[in-house]
Amino acid sequence: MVYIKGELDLAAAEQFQRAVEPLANDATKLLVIHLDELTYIDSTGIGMLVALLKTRKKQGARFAIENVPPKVQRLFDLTGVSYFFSEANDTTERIGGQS
Amino acid sequence: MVYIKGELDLAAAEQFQRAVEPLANDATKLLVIHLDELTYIDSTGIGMLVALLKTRKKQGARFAIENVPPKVQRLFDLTGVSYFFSEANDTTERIGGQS
Amino acid sequence: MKEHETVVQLSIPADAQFIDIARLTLYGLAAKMGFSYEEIEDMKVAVSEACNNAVLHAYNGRRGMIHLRFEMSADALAIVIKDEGKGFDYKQVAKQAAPLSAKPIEDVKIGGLGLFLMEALMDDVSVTTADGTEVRLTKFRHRGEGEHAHECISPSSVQEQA
Amino acid sequence: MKEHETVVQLSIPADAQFIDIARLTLYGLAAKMGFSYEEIEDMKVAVSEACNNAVLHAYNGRRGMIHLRFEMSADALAIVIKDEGKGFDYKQVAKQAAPLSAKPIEDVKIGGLGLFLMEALMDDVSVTTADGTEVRLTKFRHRGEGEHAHECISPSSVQEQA
Ligand SMILES: Nc1ncnc2c1ncn2[C@@H]1O[C@H](COP(=O)(O)OP(=O)(O)O)[C@@H](O)[C@H]1O
Ligand SMILES: Nc1ncnc2c1ncn2[C@@H]1O[C@H](COP(=O)(O)OP(=O)(O)O)[C@@H](O)[C@H]1O
Repeated sequence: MVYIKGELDLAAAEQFQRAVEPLANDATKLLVIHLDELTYIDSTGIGMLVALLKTRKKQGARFAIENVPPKVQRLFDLTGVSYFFSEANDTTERIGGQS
Repeated sequence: MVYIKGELDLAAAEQFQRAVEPLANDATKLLVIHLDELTYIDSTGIGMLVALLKTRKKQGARFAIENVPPKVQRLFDLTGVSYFFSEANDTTERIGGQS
Repeated sequence: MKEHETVVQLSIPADAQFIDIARLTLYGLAAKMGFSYEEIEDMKVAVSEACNNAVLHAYNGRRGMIHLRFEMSADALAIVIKDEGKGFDYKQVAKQAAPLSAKPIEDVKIGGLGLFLMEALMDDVSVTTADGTEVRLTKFRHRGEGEHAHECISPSSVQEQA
Repeated sequence: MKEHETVVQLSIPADAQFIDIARLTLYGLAAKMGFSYEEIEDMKVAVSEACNNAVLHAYNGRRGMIHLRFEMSADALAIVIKDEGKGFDYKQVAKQAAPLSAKPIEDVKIGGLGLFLMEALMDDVSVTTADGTEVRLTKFRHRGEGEHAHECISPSSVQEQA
């Protein structure tokens, strides 16, 4: 489980990649990203989450995004990524991931 | 009793004067200024409080400043107004003001 | 500068570290003008997208600045985000500004969402690429009356209790 | 501009309503540089005092701007607050910059605390009145090492829990 706190923007990109990469590459474990405390996201952050999803999918590894604040959800909806994230969450649940 | 919330700066000066003037001129009542929720003050705000104190003193009216946050107290000390304010508070207590 | 317009300007290095400073200033001004929380959040993202682009695409890794100009009028806040970088073919790029479509995730290309989000989140977007890039983002105030930008808020409040 | 110096600039109308925008920007930059809460509060007051003076004394009621320049270096944050107003005799005024003395309250003159507070709250204050007024306020970083301004904070944090 990964909790993202604060702003997931261009300034935070490197730190995020560094923190998440080792977890992303471990296909044996379920990866859940919690967004409760995310105060800001833009296309940079959304791009990073989509990239993460692609990595996980390619490995056939489980991935879910949870506790999305309303203003973040709104941007997910606008940009069309909600579709992919909810699909990933469904799959993860189907194969028995628990948060 | 008057509670000052937010910033007591140049931008707030007019609003402060308008709100406090009628109370300042009523010498029969004790005037207590509560600063718990004051987030910012500078020389403008300090000047307004000193002016208020002078008005009250001239009328022989009771006046006290209470619940001063540490960072505000620091500015009161630096500028030398603490002396006048604590004197006013003492006088007010001596003549039996209750907060 | 138009009549009845109040202007604030901010220049920051074209470096990701400083984009949050642009957001802070935007927040302060938009709150002063009485925009809602949602409107302010929308503007924050749009302005950041324009800044992100200046950081990522304008200067090819060389040092440069981003100049922001906040134009406050009775009926709108316009934010102009300008760099002195290499510019780009806006007409061409604008055609591709769209959300991700529902295709298999493997085929989804990341990126290209910035201009789309600006369009989606602001009331008006215009881009000039004559001398670097200048993005102009406008949000109208949905209040009807033509009152002055200044009159609506004071940062402080005095509460009396008898 | 010196080497290893990062500069942010902000221009606001010389109007009391906008001084909080200067404080917001100052806060964002000083926090990024790792200054303590107390140091930031001190700088907020000092910068506001300089802005207050530009609003009150520089333009004689005419419209004008205040230009702020934030110079971030490894060892200090300097804030230059400039107006294009009428200037004043700094040497003369500086002599009178002092806290209120313990005389009867009836004799206390209100005012004249601005320059005193700037001196008291900053590590260095210099004033030039050649073409309007330019106040330069400096706060040193008490950290010893000469590390870069950027390295110390990232606004975001990622927390893992296995
Ligand atoms: N300020 C700019 N300077 C140079 N090129 C830019 C600028 N802004 C946008 N562009 C170009 O427009 C393209 C699309 O931008 P955008 O929609 O924000 O998506 P993204 O930045 O993710 O590629 C960029 O890839 C870039 O080539
Ligand atoms: N930016 C300025 N432009 C013109 N005069 C100024 C400026 N700053 C300060 N002064 C002059 O210096 C005096 C002292 O300033 P200060 O110590 O801040 O106290 P105050 O502003 O309360 O008078 C002011 O009264 C004014 O005459």
